[in-house]
Amino acid sequence: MEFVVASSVGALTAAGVYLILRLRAFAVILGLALLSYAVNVFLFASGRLAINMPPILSPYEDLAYSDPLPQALVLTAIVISFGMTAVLVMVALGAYLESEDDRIDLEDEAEEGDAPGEVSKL
Amino acid sequence: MRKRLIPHPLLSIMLTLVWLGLVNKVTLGNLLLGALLGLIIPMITAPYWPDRPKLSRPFTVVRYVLVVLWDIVVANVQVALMILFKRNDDFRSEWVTVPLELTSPEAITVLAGTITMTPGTVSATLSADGHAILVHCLHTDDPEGDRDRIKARYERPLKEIFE
Amino acid sequence: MITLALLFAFVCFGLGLLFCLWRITIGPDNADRILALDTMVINVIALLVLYGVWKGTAIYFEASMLVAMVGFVSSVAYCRFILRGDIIE
Amino acid sequence: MPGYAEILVSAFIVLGGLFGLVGSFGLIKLRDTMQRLHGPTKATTLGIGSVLIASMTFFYLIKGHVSFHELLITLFLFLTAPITANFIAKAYITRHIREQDLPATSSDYGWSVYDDPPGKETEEG
Amino acid sequence: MNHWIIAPVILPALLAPIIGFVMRHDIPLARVASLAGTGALLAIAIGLFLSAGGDPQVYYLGDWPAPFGIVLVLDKLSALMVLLTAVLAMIVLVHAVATGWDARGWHFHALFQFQLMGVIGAFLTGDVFNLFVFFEILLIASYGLMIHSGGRKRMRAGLQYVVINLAGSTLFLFALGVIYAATGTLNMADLAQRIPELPEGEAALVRVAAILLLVVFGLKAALFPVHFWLPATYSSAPAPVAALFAIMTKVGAYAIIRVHSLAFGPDVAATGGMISDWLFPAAIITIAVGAFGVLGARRLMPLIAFSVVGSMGALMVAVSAFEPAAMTAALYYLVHSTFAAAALFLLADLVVSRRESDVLTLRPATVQNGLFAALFFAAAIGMAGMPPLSGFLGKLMVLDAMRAPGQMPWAWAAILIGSLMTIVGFARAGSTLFWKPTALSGEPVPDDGADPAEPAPEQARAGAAEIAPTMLSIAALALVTGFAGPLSGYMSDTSAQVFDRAGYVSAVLDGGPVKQAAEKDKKAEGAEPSQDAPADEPADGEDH
Amino acid sequence: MTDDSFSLIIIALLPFLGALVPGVMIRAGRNACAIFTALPTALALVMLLLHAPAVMDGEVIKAELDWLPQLGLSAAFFLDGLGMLFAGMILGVGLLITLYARFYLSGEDPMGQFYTYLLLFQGAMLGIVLSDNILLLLIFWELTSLSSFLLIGYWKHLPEGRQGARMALAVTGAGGLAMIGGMLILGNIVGSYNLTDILAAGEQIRAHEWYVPALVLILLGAFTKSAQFPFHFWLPHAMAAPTPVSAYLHSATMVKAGVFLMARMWPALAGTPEWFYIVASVGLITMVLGAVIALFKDDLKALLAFSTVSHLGLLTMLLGFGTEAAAIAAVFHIINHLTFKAALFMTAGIVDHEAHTRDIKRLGGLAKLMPITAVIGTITALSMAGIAPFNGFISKEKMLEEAVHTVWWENPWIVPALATLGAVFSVAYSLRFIFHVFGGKVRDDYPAKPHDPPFGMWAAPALLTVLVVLIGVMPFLAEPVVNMAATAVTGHETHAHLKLWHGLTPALYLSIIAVVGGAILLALHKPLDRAWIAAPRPEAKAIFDRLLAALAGLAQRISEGSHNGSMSRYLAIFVAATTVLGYLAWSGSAAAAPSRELLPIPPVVMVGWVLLLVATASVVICHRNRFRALVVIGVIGLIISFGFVYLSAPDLALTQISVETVTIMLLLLALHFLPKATPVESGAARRLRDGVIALAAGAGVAALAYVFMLRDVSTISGFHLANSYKGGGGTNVVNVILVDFRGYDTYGEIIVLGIAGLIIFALMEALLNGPAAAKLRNTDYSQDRSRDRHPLMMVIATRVMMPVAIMVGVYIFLRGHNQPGGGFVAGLVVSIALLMQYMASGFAWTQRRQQIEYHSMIGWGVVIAGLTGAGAWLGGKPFLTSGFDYYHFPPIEEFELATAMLFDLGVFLAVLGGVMLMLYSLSRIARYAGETVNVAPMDYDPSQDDGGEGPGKSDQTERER
Ligand code: NA
Ligand code: NA
Repeated sequence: MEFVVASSVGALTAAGVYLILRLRAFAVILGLALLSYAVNVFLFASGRLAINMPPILSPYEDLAYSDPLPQALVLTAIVISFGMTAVLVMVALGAYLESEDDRIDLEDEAEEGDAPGEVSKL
Repeated sequence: MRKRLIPHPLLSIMLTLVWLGLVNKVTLGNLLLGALLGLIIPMITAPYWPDRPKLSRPFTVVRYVLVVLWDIVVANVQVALMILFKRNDDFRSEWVTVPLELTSPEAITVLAGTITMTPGTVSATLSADGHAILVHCLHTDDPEGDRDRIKARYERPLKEIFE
Repeated sequence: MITLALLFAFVCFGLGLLFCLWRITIGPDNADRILALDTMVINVIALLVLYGVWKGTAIYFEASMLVAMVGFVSSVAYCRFILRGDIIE
Repeated sequence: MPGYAEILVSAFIVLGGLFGLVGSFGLIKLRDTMQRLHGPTKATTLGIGSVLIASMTFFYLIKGHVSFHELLITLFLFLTAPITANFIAKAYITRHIREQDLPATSSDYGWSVYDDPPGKETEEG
Repeated sequence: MNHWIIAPVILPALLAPIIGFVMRHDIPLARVASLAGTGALLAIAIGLFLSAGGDPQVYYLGDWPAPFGIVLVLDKLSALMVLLTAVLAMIVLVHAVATGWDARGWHFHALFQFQLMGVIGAFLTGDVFNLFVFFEILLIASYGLMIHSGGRKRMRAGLQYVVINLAGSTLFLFALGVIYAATGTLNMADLAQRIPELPEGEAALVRVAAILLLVVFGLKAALFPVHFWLPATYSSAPAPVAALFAIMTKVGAYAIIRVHSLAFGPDVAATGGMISDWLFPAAIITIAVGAFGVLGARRLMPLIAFSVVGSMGALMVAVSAFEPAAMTAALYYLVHSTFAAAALFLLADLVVSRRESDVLTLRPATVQNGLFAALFFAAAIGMAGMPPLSGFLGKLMVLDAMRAPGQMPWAWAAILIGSLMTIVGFARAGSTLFWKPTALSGEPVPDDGADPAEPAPEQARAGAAEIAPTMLSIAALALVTGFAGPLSGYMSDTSAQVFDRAGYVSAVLDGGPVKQAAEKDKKAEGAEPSQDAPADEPADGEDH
Repeated sequence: MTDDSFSLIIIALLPFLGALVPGVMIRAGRNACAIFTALPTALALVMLLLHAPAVMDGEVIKAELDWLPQLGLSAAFFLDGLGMLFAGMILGVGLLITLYARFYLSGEDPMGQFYTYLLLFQGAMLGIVLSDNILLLLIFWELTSLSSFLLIGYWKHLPEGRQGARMALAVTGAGGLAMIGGMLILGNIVGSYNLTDILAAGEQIRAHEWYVPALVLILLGAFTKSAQFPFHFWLPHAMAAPTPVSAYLHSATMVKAGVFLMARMWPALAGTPEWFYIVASVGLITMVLGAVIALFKDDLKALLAFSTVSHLGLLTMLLGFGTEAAAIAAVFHIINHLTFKAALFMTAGIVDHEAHTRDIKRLGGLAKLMPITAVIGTITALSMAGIAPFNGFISKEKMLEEAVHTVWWENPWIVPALATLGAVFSVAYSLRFIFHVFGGKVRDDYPAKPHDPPFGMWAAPALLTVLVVLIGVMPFLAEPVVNMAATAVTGHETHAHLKLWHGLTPALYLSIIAVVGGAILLALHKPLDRAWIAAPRPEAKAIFDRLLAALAGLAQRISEGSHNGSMSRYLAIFVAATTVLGYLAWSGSAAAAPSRELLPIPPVVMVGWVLLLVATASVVICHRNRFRALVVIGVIGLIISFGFVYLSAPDLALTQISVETVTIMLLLLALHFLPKATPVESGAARRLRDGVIALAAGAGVAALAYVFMLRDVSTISGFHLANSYKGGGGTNVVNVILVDFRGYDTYGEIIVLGIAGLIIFALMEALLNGPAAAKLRNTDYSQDRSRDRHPLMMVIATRVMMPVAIMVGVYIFLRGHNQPGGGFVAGLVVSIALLMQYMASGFAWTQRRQQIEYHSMIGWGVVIAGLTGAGAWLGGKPFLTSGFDYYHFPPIEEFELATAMLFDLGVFLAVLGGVMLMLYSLSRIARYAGETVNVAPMDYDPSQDDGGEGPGKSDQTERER
């Protein structure tokens, strides 16, 4: 089981990293979504794996429970990354609507009125 | 006034039952809370459901439900057998137009749902004016027969119930 | 006996998931993919319910309930995207 | 634990598994999308229905308490499955089937995926 | 418990939604509320600063004992950072209001207050995961401020800013996962206590966590090689926002100072000198990046942005020593560079908005050219580290502190040569911007036919309220210079406290609410849930 | 503090205090301005002179104020002989320059600014010579660079001024920074930055291994400031400054700062072979080179500038000799050079001012037109040439005397020979100054008709000329001053014997050679000049320009090349660096063996694993087809949620699946406007590189996770399990952690959502009011392949489904504290319920039926959560302290109320409001893009029609704005 979880995290991370290295905003968004899955599972796994021991206390019996803290952390992380993704999507949309394409790279800084020769004027 | 407070009595009852189902424990407190929610939620959502559909003939409703359930079981077995044992080349799929006498949107919806859930048919789309349903039959030798069966077995009782 | 039956059902729905995966991967149409995803959702609900039976707990019920709900909503959204582009026009 | 209960539950579970499997199998076996649409909407519905019945039976007969949860899920699936199928069918039709390849509607208006509803001609713009 | 500790977080957190959701159609009202709130924040910050003289004060949120709940820790360092933030916020806010930046888009004031909440919360927290949460708050608020008022360039730069920081946040979570996996705790004091006691076999995980956190914080602090985002972001952001961002890089620096000296310091066996060994060269190269950027800049805003990068390098060089004298220098330089950057960005706003371009070519002089030139001169010598302003003192302190034989040549060469390149770059920019062009010499003159010596008539003169924030920033530099003695005295107390791990740990872990479960806690830890987890056998847990 | 030290501090501060005056006084007129500029200078000079007797007696006056004790930097001043000499020169000449500038500057020049800069410079200079702390000295040192930058660039309209100023700043600034390094090393060696301590520790310094680096660094500072070869080139270009500035900075004061520093550090640094070979050689070269170049300069000020370079070389060389006699000669020549060179600059300024040219080739015959100026110029130039009986002669004799006794690298000839050569050229250019400017016939083609200036303008040079003559004729008058300073330089008492006539010494012969040779050179000036012009020679300025241009160009290339806006590169570096660093950190220590047993892998998990891996791979493979990628992402979310259920995290499963759905909705909504496909833009090599980085990162993360999952750890969560019910009132420990133990995190998290809502709204407004609006208007985004927008079936189903879904939301909310669920999931469930409604009947229709202020909802959520937390203050408890209790009203069974639920309500509202505001914003954009809005819930309601004729209920559509 541990291997399954670890390799899944690895695969999601690799795919996410590959996608965030693409040139279009949408691919980057997909990549970040995958990375977000990966890190959520990773963080969750830091509490170690347990099967059928959800941390819902039973008043009747003395059961063992999985570690609740990483679960709470992951919940917080999921919510935050949801907000972030929403903003990212909107910013990407905005950037696309304000220009011709949804490239993620900035074009050359040089614009009209720039005199490259000025540098050597010193 | 009553319509404002309880816009959809059936919905309210259903929601109360849903609540009891959710909490999975029938107690007085849960019943009260469920009923309260069953009143409040339809009030909140009433603007999205402006008119109240007419529903009559509870016996017909029960009979209809039983028929449909039976048909679902039969349909499932038939389709399962077809999937498992029929060669792909032997499938004769057909489009069938089912003209509708129903006009109530609720009735049309239930009919379309029923068609989808029952023997070898899927309702694909309505006509733009809502007077016909396009049905896809997985395998049929007699499209007209299928259409008539639908109209007789499902549309007629629905017409009784809703209109 | 129940355990054996459960094992059998697990294998069935597991295989079902793999079939869905196959359809999602090769398509060919996006409608096929949405259909496969929807079927996958149903299989997962079944698995969740069976898991609850196996462990004898109802604690996973909300998950299946929610999966059913969001499965529907997302299938409709995917279809609406194909049909109209804007899903909440 | 009563023996008949166990048998009953097991039977429903096995049945559910079988129907579920067949439904998904249809997904890869059948040739065109419209045909494939039949598998999940039916076979799988019965599959999951059996599973839910098994679960209810299990909790009632073996655990000793009534569970309505499964009914809720059933309700949900029965309400949603036709709608989903309807949408998927439309998504397929609009992309792959020409209007003339479908039977006529029997009224003045065409199928809603191709035709505007009555009075809607003025909408464009 | 001193409830005022949480006040600087809660005040903006309550004010922001009110401004954002109630006053969103009423700019004057929002301005008044925002200014009043920031004023109150400043007062609170001063109060906290004055009360932070002794041992660290701890605020136990939810009345839960540490390390189980979240704590806020007010010590000299966090009090200093909070005060710095509040002062900067006031200056920037006045500028934004006076220049009308706040009205050029929606929700400036709400986002501004949320930004303050995030920054201050990050300074005050004593919990690494909570640090993450507040990083996210300050980041998401900064996304909004960064793209405030929109525009193509800003939007695209904003997109990059969001993306790189989301990648950074992801890495932060990975690091936190490793930390929790290795130590089982999130409280900084508890980490400081547990990490040195971990068995040797766990060192590798701790080391990875330490280095991942270094990258995360380094990203915020614009350290090479994760600084690349900064120039485009800062030079595309609205100027007052860029000025406010002067504190954002410091959050990264603060986090390294706080977390790494508490948990991964050189005296911790697991990490040893590893952090220094990586931080130092990274900081050196950062200085070089800043210097080359300043010297090679063709636009004013990137030039200033690169000077910020360079200043972060100098700051981090001092931090990398993890030693009190150097930390004193680092803290002094931190305060200085915050105001220097703010002054430059605010001034740049006044100038660029009148020149209508930040391209460094000769253009017609603007109105109030002399005043702007003088202010630029002052701010630039501050940033470049020329005497007599605090930048020079700060750099001297850093140089003086960096005496380790392996580091001295590098640190000295980088800082001194970097300063020279910065000076030359600023001199070039300043003389191009402010000295009147003429056709005499073959230098390019704008060919729009206007008399280059005459300012365009329609340019609005900057009023007192518009100039005051810039002047206040420079005045702050002067104060930091003049009171260098007392200030660095405070810094040296602060850095002593930073390295007093035992003091921090005992303040956090030994105080606090009576642990209702003090002994139960022991028991619970003994019956560790994940240790004796039985394999998945059907448990007949029941719904209740 | 004694009166003396107080007065010393006042002296040091007066120019700075005075610098504030001119700006104000200029409104009172130019004379008043000049007078009030002169006042602080004069006052300081008087106060200084009051100390003269004591200093001459060998007393050292000290003053110290604490500044930055941690660093060893204090405002420490001391006044010894050397300081006295220089301070006197600075203030004295400062007064004269103030006077001269009053008449020199034209009415258009901003005089207030000029005097301010001048006083700033004066203060900085004074600070250098009075500092008793080398860090303080460094501060003043750099201040002189800065203030001279302003003075040289004073005439802002002159590009020469701009370039000259920048060059001066670059060169002297660079030297200054080097000097900082040197000084810090000195401080390290001695253990104090106090100058007195350092001067007393000469032995220790010279013996230290860091002596040579310190020496070189400090000399770099001195050489650049004093324009020594090869840094001499900036000085002539600084001549673009107004002449008073040249006279002050570039003859009398600033350029002497380097010489001063060498003299100052003499006891600490001099006397070693390194000192001799570096300092003396550089000085010698500079002296000769400067003199040679001066001869061929036609610009009067350039001639004088190179002459100054040469004389500074002379001084440097003398100090480099390291002997006491040489030091005395140097001190004496400092005084002499000051007198004649300042006067000469002013003379040049007068000529320029009157004749409107400084070009020697256009001058000549001025003796008749401006006799007073001619007398002043001639006398001082003769002194510069080293011709008796003027003071320059005596100091030059002394220089030659020292040169004769100096052996350089075992060669006794080379120094005297070169020194004489320098003297020859010195005579030549001095004579040229006299004969080609004042001599010869009166011309009729001067740009302006020259005549003697008003008294105010020639008074200052005249006074200096008097000194030139006086010291030349009666050199013993200068003896006390020279001794005073030389004693301070050498560190022990000196006895200078200054005489005009020393008898027939070798130096005299060399002097005669110089005069004769100089006269011959002048006679041959024309052919020599032609040869000079024809000869190829390195142009220092051009080299410097090219060097700096290359450096700036390089900087630009490096900087812009590495910050080229390529996000993917930045991210690649980020990921690669993180991976490598992580690996190095990991491999730095050995990991212990696993301590946990592995859990089994049942078949369903295997299936899930395959599903996840295949789906992940497909996202990568098919990411260019954006819609398909989104469908596949749905699979991943489903599997992960399932995994969370399996691994005992039901709350996570609920959250994951609902968040994922909403996220996909959002992406679909955005994709509507975005391109539907991603083009292939990176080549195979790029993709390979990215693939390698990605795989490395993935492998690293996987390995890390695998390793820690195999070990046990003792965590703090035992406390949470133990106290969740008793202290937090809930059995769902995860929820209790969220709303209670770590409620502060949750508070932060809903604020993140609230901010997200704000940003999205603000962004939408910005877009609809920016250039994007036009694009939205003009682009057809519709891909409506289907004509039914709001199908009847969907609408009807939703009427039942939505209330049920809301019910589920309420249920999940209410039970969250004890069972899986809670405010966040509930918020999302209700959002999804509303989404259903929106998809069924459209956003606008739904929105119009029921106006919900999503803005306010977020605000309320955040405020409710915050106030719930703050409510604890009422009980004197910390923020977010929760309270809960159980209530029982028969016949209803017992139930629990907890403040945590109120907090959770805040969470619920913020989530719901946030999601809805996002949808609202996107929907507004869509409507702006031309989307029409329906007024009926469904496309067509067949129950409403009358046989298909006439408009149905849904036919009216309207368009937003
Ligand atoms: Na929860
Ligand atoms: Na509590």
